[in-house]
Amino acid sequence: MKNVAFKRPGSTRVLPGFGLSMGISVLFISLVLLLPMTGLFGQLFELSFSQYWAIITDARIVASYTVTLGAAAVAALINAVFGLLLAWVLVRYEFPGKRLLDALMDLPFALPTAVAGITLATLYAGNGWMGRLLEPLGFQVAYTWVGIALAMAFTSIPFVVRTVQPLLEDLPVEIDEAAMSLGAKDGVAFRRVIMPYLWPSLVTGTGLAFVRSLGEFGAIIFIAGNMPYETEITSYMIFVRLQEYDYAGASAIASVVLFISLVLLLLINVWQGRFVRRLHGGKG
Amino acid sequence: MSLSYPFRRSVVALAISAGLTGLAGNAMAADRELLNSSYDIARELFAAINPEFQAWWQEQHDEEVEVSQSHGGSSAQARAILQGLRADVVTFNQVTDVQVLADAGLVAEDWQQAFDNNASPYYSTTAFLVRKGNPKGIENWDDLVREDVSLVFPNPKTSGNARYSYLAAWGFAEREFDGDEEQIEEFMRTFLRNVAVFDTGGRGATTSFIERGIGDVLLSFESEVNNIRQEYGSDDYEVIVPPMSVLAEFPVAVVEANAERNGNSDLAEAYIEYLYSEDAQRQLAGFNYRVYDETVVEEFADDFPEIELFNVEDVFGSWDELMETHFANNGMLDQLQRR
Amino acid sequence: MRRIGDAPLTRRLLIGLALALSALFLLLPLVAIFAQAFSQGVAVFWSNVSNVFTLHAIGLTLVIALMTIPICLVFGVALAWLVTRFSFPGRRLLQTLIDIPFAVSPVVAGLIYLLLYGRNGWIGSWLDQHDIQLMFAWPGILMVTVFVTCPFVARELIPLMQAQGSREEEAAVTLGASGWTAFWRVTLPNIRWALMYGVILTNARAVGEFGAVSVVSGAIRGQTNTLPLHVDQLYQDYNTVGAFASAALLALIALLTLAAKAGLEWRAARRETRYSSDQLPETVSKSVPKTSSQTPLESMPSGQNRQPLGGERRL
Amino acid sequence: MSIRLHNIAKHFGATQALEPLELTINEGELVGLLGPSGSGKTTLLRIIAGLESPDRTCTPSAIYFGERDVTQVHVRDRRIGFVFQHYALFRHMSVYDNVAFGLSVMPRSSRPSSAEIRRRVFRLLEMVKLEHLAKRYPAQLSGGQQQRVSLARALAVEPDVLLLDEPFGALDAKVRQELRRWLRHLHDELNFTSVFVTHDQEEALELSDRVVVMSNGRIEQIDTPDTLYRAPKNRFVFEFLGDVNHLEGHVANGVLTCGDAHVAVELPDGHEELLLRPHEIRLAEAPSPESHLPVTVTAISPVGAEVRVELAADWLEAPWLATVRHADFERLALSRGKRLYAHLRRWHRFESNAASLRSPATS
Repeated sequence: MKNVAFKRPGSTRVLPGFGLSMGISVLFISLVLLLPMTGLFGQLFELSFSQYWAIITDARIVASYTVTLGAAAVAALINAVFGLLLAWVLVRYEFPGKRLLDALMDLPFALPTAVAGITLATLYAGNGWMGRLLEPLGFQVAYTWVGIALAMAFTSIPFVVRTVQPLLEDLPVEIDEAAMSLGAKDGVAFRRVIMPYLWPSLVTGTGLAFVRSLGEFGAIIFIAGNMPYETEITSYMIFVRLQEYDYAGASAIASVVLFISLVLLLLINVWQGRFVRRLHGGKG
Repeated sequence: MSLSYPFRRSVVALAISAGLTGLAGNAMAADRELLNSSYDIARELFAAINPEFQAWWQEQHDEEVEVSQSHGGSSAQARAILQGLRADVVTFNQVTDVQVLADAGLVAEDWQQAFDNNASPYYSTTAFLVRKGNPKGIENWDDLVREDVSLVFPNPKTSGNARYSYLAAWGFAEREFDGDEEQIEEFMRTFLRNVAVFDTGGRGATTSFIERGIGDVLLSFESEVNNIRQEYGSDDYEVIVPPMSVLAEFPVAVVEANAERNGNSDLAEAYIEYLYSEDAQRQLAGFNYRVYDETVVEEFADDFPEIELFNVEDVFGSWDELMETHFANNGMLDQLQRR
Repeated sequence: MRRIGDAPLTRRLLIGLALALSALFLLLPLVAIFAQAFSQGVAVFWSNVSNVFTLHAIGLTLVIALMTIPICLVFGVALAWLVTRFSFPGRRLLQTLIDIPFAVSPVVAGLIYLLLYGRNGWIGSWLDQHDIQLMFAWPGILMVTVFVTCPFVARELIPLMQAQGSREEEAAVTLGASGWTAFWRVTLPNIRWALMYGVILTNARAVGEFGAVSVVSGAIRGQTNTLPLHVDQLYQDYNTVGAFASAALLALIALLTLAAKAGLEWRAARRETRYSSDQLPETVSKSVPKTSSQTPLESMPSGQNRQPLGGERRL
Repeated sequence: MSIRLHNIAKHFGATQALEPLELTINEGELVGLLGPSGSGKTTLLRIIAGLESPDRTCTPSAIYFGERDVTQVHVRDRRIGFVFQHYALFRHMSVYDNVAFGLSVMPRSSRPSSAEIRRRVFRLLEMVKLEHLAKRYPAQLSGGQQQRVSLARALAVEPDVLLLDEPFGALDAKVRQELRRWLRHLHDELNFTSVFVTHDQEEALELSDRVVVMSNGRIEQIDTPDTLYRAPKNRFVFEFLGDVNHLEGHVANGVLTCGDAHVAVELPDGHEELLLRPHEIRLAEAPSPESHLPVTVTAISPVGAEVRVELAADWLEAPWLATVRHADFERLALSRGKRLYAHLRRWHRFESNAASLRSPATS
């Protein structure tokens, strides 16, 4: 990989290491990320388009998209609110146990998803600590899509907190002071002054959380109940296809999830680029 | 945990060195090593049988061997072998999963003839686990389609034992309605609608039934419902074996391609033969599997009620056929569950 | 002190809400794991943990994590350097590509490796002919673990290095430093903490990965069984206490990791308050009162009796 | 609206940022708070704004805007306009929205109609000469333009008092100069009470009606720029307000001796330190009986109407800075390395906070 190939007229690189870092990055991305993907596409090419289309538009699979997307959307929404609250509290206030709370935020990252799944199912089943409280109120969590959304929210909460937190930390005090000195009440100031600063990170974090939720499997199957058309998630349908030795079918469904996820990630990256450019006057 | 620091450190060191030896090969040292790939609830079973086999082999051949175990869903295990897991023998709970290996040429085509009883050293059937005192009065398959009964068994698509539950119910209906397809399908539709939770595997279903308190009946292998009852308290649950049910074979085979490569052909053969020995059969019966060895059958006669067992192939034709009609994508199962 | 949302009522309400929700949502599951693990007493817990197969699983898990980290580190740093220090066509695409592991369900991740390197895959069949086994052996576990964890270091570094800009490295290069020297002496000290955090996240994920590893490991006890797989097996085996004992171990590793991270952040925060005063612009100063002096020396009256810096107190 | 501060003090932890102080600022006045870093000037400004609260001591403190006691009033209700050093513009809002912000967040009952808001915003933008940039975002403006937006935004809510924290600190010299004049003009036109913080004595002296000189959390002196410059109350004020040359030596029989230099002074015997402004040094080619201060020119820089000359001598600890008129510069034919004699027009000395201004014994 010669750096000459990428040189634009009139730009010279002051810093060294372009070739080396480009080499490592491209090699790694090719070998670790892209090459294995060929396995997936290799399977896809075994299908004709009509077969492919039939698999991915099967009524039960479509129902699983609905369940997955719906629950992921609810989870992302919960996380947007809850994550924002946590990030705010962690950045803005001092209180006993703050450090502990901060550390707790990474727990869902660190906990194996299967363990999280079993534990959540234990807690929210009708005879679990939480289920015992909620079910008499007519609120069933385990084995409904609420449980799915809950498990998704659990595994993806760090994405929101950890993306919003640094931005909130870097928000200059003067912005608050300026808003207050102009007579704005807390609510108005938060909505009209602070939120606009946080939007990019909140959307990014929520988007990442959503994408993560789409692919989640281990944490969900235990609490989902897996009723056909009602609580079957797409990852589970992939799993079922695998059990049937139907690699092509599994790959076809996986390709749909992958496509949605990648498009979302790309949108997030592009949108973030735009936003940053506006705030920094075209230099971003 | 009130461990002193040096002790803790030694545990970590021990664990890491164990991991490093793991990278190099086996955790134990033995002359030869046999890998048995098995279904996921057979861990304790083979943990009990393997040492006895190792001792027996040592006695016979003066060679120290080690049997390693790999457990997982039967299909997942077969898939792993297809993709290169170098198991020497398979001890599965699904005939189809061994057949897949045979189709790929890893297992001899006539594997069912290689050992006695369709290459199935032990068998079981589908039975019911109900709550104490059998409050819903469950006795037979037609009790399961009552409106007030809710069932727990895993998804037949992902779990072998649930496939047997489905087939057993179908077999019952076939007899009951004398082959009237409409009535059979209606029966099956109700049967499936009564399921409260479809877990991915037997373990999940058990958890739902026992720990979450969901459903009135748990359907599983007779061996497993008995194990569960022993595990979770004989007083709280009862095992009901219906008068008619399906014969569930536990097929075994030598994965010849791998065994040859590993130089384990003799060992693999002997291992499977050993499962037919009286000692092994006694162990198996102890784990609530039905066996063929007559001495052992007599010893355990009280534990296994005599019922009518029908053979899957007799009712449904070949396994390939029935997988295609019932469990394939858009097969009968999917149609029955369609809304 | 006086910022938006600092009214005592709002403050207490929000803190209370955050604590209550976190306790229910995050802390309770953790407590439940330990409660299950110790439900039959410490002795049972201990006998489960000190079981030879459990020890092996712990060891394998830690060794895999230790091997994953340097790989992810080199890649993460190289990629971050590439996309933050140079501009070239396809930069944004590269940045999106590294997010692939986030977008791929772990089971699918394992599957695609299996399809490629397994006996029937086009690389795998060649490997099989040459008797090289990657899948169902530790290299396979390592490969999928690297796949799943590789975005973390890069994702931590990129925003930071973007914010810092390349001026300091440029300065070093104009002073005659070689590329390596500039990197070791200038870049690395600046990104040290983010790097550590990336490593910690990588470690946490590497230790806990289940879905992808379960597909390629074969779960051979005493050989390729990692701790999360071990948890699953014990659970399948009706050994609930054993499963949760191992799960508690994993949670413990997670907690230790998090504690390490909190410790690092604390040190970093201390460093920052100590050195920030004349480096950071006023706008970055935090809500804690601290000394900061923004007055550039040259704008002071020339004959003035210069005061020592760092005096003026501001919020 | 006048501002009256009574018994205001402030601690941050163990550090005392402000000693208890009293201060009254008259209606319509433009007052500069001047002092070095750490003198407490910004803290004082922020206390006036309500961004900081004064210490609660046993003797109650109070802040009055006119007759209104605002001690307990939150910043958002104090009706102040605050201009931040780094402008603190809302980056996601256009210039128009920034200026309109204060009006648009008023409670519905007192909020002007949107047409009225529009009219007022454009009037302000006209005033700061930015009406053509109303649709731009802050990141697209220069520093000086941003500061003008910031000022317009603060004025939009028609505050009782305008407070500015180092308003020109981050701008380059030329823009700073321009904005200063423009602010003075604006202040005179609109006639509100303004307080601004600066560490630049030139800025304070040029802009303010009165200057409050602060150091170490204390007010050193409050006076008009003119008085302040001519009659500093203490050595700190004197030194802070301009360039200072030091002459240290021993006085015996009315003659101060320092190495081989000596000058006649009317002072009692003992150790003395004299302070001199650059323009209080006169250069000549010969010594006089009263003054024998040989110096060498080490640097020359013509600045505006004067020439700044740096002088060194082995009897001086630090070089002196003198200013000479261009006429003298030519007459003396100054060049680097030229040896000359310094004469003192005037000198100052301070004994423990008391000021004294004297001329040399004979002049």
